[in-house]
Amino acid sequence: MGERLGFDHVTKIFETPGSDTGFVAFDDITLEAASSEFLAIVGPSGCGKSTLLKMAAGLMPPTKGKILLDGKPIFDPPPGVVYLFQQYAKSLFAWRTVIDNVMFPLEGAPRHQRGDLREMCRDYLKQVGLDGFEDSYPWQLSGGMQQRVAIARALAADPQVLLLDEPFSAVDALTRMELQTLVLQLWERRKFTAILVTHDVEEAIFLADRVAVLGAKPTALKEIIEVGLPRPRDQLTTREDPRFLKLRHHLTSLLLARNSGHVAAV
Amino acid sequence: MSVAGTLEGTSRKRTAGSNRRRLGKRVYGVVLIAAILLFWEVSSRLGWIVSAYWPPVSQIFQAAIVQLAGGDILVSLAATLRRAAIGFAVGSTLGVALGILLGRSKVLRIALLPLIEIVRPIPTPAVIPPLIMFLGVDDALKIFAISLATFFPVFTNTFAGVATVDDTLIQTARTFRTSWARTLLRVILPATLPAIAAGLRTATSLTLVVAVVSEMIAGSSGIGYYLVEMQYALRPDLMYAAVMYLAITGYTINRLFLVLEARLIPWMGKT
Amino acid sequence: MSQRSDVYRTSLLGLLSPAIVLSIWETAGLLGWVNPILLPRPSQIVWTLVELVANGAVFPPLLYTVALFVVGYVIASILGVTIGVAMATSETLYGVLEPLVEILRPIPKSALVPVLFLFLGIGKATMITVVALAAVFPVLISTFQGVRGLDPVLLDTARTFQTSRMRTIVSIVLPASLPMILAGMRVALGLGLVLVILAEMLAGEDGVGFRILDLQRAFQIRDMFAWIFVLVALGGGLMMLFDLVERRLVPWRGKT
Amino acid sequence: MRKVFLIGFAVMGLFVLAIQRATASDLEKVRVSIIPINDVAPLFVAMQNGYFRELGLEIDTTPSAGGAAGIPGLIGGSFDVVYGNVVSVLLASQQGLDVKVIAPGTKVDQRETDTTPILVRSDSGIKSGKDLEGKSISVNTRNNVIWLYARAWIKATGGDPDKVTFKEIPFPQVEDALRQQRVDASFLVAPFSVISRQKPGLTAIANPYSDIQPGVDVGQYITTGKLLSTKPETIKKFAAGLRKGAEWFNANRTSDAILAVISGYTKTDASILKSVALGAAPLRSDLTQVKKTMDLMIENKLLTGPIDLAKIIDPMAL
Repeated sequence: MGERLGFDHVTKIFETPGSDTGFVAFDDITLEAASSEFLAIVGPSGCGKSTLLKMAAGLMPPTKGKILLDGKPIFDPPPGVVYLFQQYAKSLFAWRTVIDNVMFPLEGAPRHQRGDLREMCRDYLKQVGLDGFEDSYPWQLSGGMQQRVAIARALAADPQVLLLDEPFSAVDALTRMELQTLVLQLWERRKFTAILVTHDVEEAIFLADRVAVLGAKPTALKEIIEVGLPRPRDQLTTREDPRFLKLRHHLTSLLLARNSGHVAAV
Repeated sequence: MSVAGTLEGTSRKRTAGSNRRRLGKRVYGVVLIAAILLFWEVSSRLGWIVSAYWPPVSQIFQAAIVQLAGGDILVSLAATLRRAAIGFAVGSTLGVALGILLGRSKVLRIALLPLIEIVRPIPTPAVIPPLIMFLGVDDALKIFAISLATFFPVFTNTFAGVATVDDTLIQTARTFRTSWARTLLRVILPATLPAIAAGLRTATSLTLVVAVVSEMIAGSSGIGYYLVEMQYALRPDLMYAAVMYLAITGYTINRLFLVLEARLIPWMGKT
Repeated sequence: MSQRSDVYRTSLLGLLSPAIVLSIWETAGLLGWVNPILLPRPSQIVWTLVELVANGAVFPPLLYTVALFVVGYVIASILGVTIGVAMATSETLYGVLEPLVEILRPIPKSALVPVLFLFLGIGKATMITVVALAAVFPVLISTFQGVRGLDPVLLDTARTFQTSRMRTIVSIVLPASLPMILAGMRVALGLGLVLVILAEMLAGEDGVGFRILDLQRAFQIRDMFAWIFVLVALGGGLMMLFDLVERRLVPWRGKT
Repeated sequence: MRKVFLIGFAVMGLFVLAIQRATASDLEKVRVSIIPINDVAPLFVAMQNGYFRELGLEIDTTPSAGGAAGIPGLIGGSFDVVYGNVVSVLLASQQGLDVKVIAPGTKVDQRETDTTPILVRSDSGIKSGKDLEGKSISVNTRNNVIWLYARAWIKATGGDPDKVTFKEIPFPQVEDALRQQRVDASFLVAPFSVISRQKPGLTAIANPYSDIQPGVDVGQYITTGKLLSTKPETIKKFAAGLRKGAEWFNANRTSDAILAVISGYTKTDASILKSVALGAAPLRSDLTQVKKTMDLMIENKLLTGPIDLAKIIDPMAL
């Protein structure tokens, strides 16, 4: 079971040279992903979605407020929280083979377990469809395949919480759909808590249980909607569901800052 | 790949706060150096190290200051710098020219690259003894040796830099019906500049090394010869003082280079 | 470096220009255009070289030089990488070491050769120190720049897996900055060779540099050229070895 | 980038211009390579007393530490005249280089002014070449005149030179090397030999030049046969000026004026120089002495066979 991850009145201010007040990235955000929930956060470009996720991963401390993992505040990257970077190419270790990249989180384990763990990693690679590429180097793979390696590596870390930072924004449209399906399947199987940050409204609706919408600067939480689409979801039928279309209309107009009347009905 | 850069150059984008913190930390470094110098002074004064070649630091500083008022060190240094400057100019001009030409022309590449690759690994001191017999021991020899040492890093970097110039750039130029020569001068050369600058910077330090080397082996003037001369004249204080001035020179040149680089190639490291 | 490979693919053509130069040289010698004492013909030099190799006389000085160089170079590489990483990852160590490094680095290391002779006397220790001093700074600087220039994503990745500081350095920082470290080591290779030859010339007991100057003093020009050829082979061999090692260690070079 | 060069060179150029002095005269220039040691004092005396100027010559001396660049530089055309040692001249000649001795340079013919001893640690017990077998001796360069006479001395005192290790150590480092026991004996020249002996612990056990071959011609002034035939007058004038210098030197070699001259070009403190006795400068080369050296070289396999000395030593030197 995934762990709860919450933002408790989080404010982030960046120091800027020549300014006393600094730049306020977020002001007083409170938001929680329930255990094993798939939460999506959407917002316009530049609203600092990644910063929010980095704080959740413990890579960056909030200026005010707390990040709570199962109710306990975190300061450093906690075990069980795994971050899937947008720049997959940079987060993979170019000097390691695919299997060794996946093995990375497990290398703290005692030596005699390594063999079993390696087998496990092969299995993860199979799960993400990278059978037979174990001994390739990341740079020998396509972008989509590289991100699959990163996903397999995330699985190897046995995530309680998986943080997805626009993980599919750098691949082509078809690959993107395949990867979305893959992540959904893995999520359904492993039941970790997933927090996805994206600017793609359709992706958010397709994957998430709830979608949190961030507003313009200084970024604050605008609205949280329940998706409520049936699972398992399918790239064709789910996207044709009238509710999907309605949500898409609503979220898109929110992000474009247009007012649309019939939102409240949803 | 600017291997010869400074330490500080890398961290230029630090914020004011961390700079201040860093300055504070650097105090320890200065203290460390002061301690080393003090140890040197004391070890010599109290005779912990007995050698005619271990003068107290104060004596070296004194010699260095006396030299400012008039002495051989600055004259020697000027002679060395003049040769280094000419050799650097010749070597780097050839390096850039050949690097670009060979980078763009397959015919020239096939004709000249193997030759260059054969000559490249020779350590410069080795060519000085035979060259003495052809060029004598005067400027011709030293400038030749310095040019040779300057040429290779500049050439190699330019050549590699030209290879990475995106074809899109060249095709863009072609769509504007730009001539070959103009493309070379206005598109390829500027696009290669950061690589050239990196080569030049590696070359600057080599240039001084080889200038000193050539003066040591085939010496008659210049700071390299001066060092050997003082070794024979039993004047270690002047020798250390000369090394000190050389260090200052090397530091100044490197600084100057960085400033010019930042001025003239503002897009360095941005692409 | 893809441009270089097309030259070697057409290797026969690649041999053309050296062959032309050598034949001009040979002809000039045969026709007496140059003083044969000052510039022996390449065939004569090669013959002398063959003799040197055949009777084994080439090996002791060559091994001597190589040994001095390798020891100094290895010491410099280890020191350079260690100090470079230390300075790049610890603000305190940076503060302590930066002024010292900035003072020592700009000294042309050749100028230190006579000083070190006075200081350490003449012998292997001095030669090794000379090489190490010359080679350490390029390695140090580029290691520092490599580590400082690492992508934050890489380090964040390691942090999200709760990787310890030591393990981050060993399994992330070092391999990721390896291309830069090797770039520095490449510069150091050339510099180290220059310095070992210089030191041998100024006060050698043996070695290739010593031989070259010794033979010049005895006016045995043909043998001197043969030894210079040996040195060309040594320099070229070391560079090729370096390329080979680099390709093995950094197969991803230029691919990311 | 062009600007980088321009600015850089402008700065360097100004610096250089500020320091360089222009020299111009209508005297004929003779470029001489010297070794900055006591032995070339007559040349500097002749320069300072204006002997060369009277003959219409201007002497441009180029010091070379150890003299390694001398003869090669002569061949390369950088010099018109080179001060070199007898062994180098014979070696160059054997290899077919066209060298000619035009004036004598240094001769060791009085034991009391022979400042080139073999030094050992006083407690080492080494007294003869026999004692040195299995031990080491330092010379500044192998295969030169010092090396040759060190070998000859070892042989003459009952040792086998092939059983002694010869190490190359530059003169300034010899004292430290001896005291630190990195070498057992050293063949050393002035002023280093004198300075080293002023402190306790080191003893001179021999003066190989005086012991083996009293009156040995150690150094000569050399030019090329080509120059000798194209500019015979110039070379003759040089030799004449130099001889006048040597004569003045011999008349005044105990005066302080000489010390000032030597201190001027060696950059060594006059106080150090004062303790070094100066031998008389030779006025002519001695063929029989050179022949003896040649025989020694043949014996030690530096030469493959005898050389026609008449061809190397120009009559003007005799």
